[in-house]
Amino acid sequence: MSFFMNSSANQTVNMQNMAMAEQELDMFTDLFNRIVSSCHEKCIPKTYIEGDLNKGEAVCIDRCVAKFLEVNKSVGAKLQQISGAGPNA
Amino acid sequence: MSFFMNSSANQTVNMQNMAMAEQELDMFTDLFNRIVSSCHEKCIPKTYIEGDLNKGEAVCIDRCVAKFLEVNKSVGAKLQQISGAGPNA
Amino acid sequence: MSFFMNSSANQTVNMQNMAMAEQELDMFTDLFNRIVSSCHEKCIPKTYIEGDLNKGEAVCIDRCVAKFLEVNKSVGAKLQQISGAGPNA
Amino acid sequence: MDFTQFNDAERKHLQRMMEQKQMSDFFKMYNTIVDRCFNDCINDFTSKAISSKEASESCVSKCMDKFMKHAERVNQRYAEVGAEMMGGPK
Amino acid sequence: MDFTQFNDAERKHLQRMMEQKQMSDFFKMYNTIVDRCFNDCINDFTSKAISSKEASESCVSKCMDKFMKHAERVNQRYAEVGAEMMGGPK
Amino acid sequence: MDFTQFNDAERKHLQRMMEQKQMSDFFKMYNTIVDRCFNDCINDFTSKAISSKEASESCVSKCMDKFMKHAERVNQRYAEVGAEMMGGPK
Repeated sequence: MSFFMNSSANQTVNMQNMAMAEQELDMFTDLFNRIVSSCHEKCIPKTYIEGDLNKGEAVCIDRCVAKFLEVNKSVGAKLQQISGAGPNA
Repeated sequence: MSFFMNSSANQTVNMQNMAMAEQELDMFTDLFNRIVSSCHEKCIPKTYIEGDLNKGEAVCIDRCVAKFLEVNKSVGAKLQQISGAGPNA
Repeated sequence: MSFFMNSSANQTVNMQNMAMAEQELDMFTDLFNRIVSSCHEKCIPKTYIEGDLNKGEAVCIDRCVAKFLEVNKSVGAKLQQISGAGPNA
Repeated sequence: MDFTQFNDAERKHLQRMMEQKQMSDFFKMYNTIVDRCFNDCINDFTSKAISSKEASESCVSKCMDKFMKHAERVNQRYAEVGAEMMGGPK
Repeated sequence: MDFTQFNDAERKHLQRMMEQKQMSDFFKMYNTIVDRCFNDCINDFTSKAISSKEASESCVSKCMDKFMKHAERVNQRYAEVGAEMMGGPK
Repeated sequence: MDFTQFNDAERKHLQRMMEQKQMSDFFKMYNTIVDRCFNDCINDFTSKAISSKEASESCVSKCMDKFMKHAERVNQRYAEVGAEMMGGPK
């Protein structure tokens, strides 16, 4: 029921895998949006004196993204340790 | 158009009811996530001295959930009173 | 593949256009929800002395919506200028 | 959105879609009100008995009334200003 | 939700849907924990070397543990109080 | 995501899905910028005439420029660090 034949290629499309791939993709998009939002909060002052990123902001963003992904990694490791089946991050 | 026959059981699946059930389910999930977020904000200090919930936090969470659901109930009652057709909460 | 015949009217439904229309609709709903939230934050004090909007709040809301949509307009203009293909807002 | 670009079948399709979204939009607004009024009105978790029950209920009740009037007003302005700004006369 | 209103085929349909949502709910909760613990624990971006790495890791680790216990407890109360409040005995 | 696990038909399916998501992601980012720059720049609702129109427009304009450069930089780092961290060499 969750398989169908692709007429052009005669290959089956596993709809369940497609749904899982879509959810994984959505998770990465959600993660990206959260990083954009959190690092904007942490690194960009709300007084907009110039439209460009200055040196300090740029450096802050780089570290912020790296640290966010590190937290992501340790949470992932712990969740996998607990549940035995976390996302493969 | 929004009905189809289930081959195994010869029962019709009312797709419109399925869509409504899905929306109701999504609403309860959204409600749960909001309670988790709001009660974390209200009950858990941002200084993480220990990984366990202490007595005070646990009690706060219990009351927080109860009070959140009470607010949910009174809003629901009022909405039903106004619109005559709120969600069955 | 993304077209199908509508049995009643013998008209084709372009599913890709339908998906785009749905996304556009979702965008306007999201925009509306953000205005409700932002203008509530800016115009409604958290001390609820009365259930009605007073004059000051009402005026604030009117200006808030207008200014929000103006920001929406200038961001849209700039995005279109940059990408050459922003949303038609 | 400019509906004149769609044929009858497509318009019917879109209308069904919008009807379905209406309910989920209602649910979302409902949860938003609960969330907002809980967070603005309920800040005392020291007692189980909702000691100041009347007070908090009254706050919740006013908060809810005000939120709905607020959203209603935003909706009016959104329709007016939005129509003027985005669509404009053709 | 009252499942007695649905026939077998519909229940099967709903169950499949709920299984699929479980994974996306898990993903969402996972990102929520990361977001929350990052924002509560990581506030120093002056050095590239995570100078206070141990300290921040320890904060993140405790934050994560606490969040999960928190969500678990909310889930228990939500089930209890919610059942009592919304459904009630039939 | 490891695309080698999918066959051609599936890859085509996923690509179509990603193309469709691109537009909704764009819309979401667009609304996020408007929301952020409105909230950071517009705080005066005492006059109807946008008295400080030039000033606020300039703030909105800079806010928008900066946000896009910010998101672009996050995107670069996300791709680099993420690839390094999550995928790693096989």
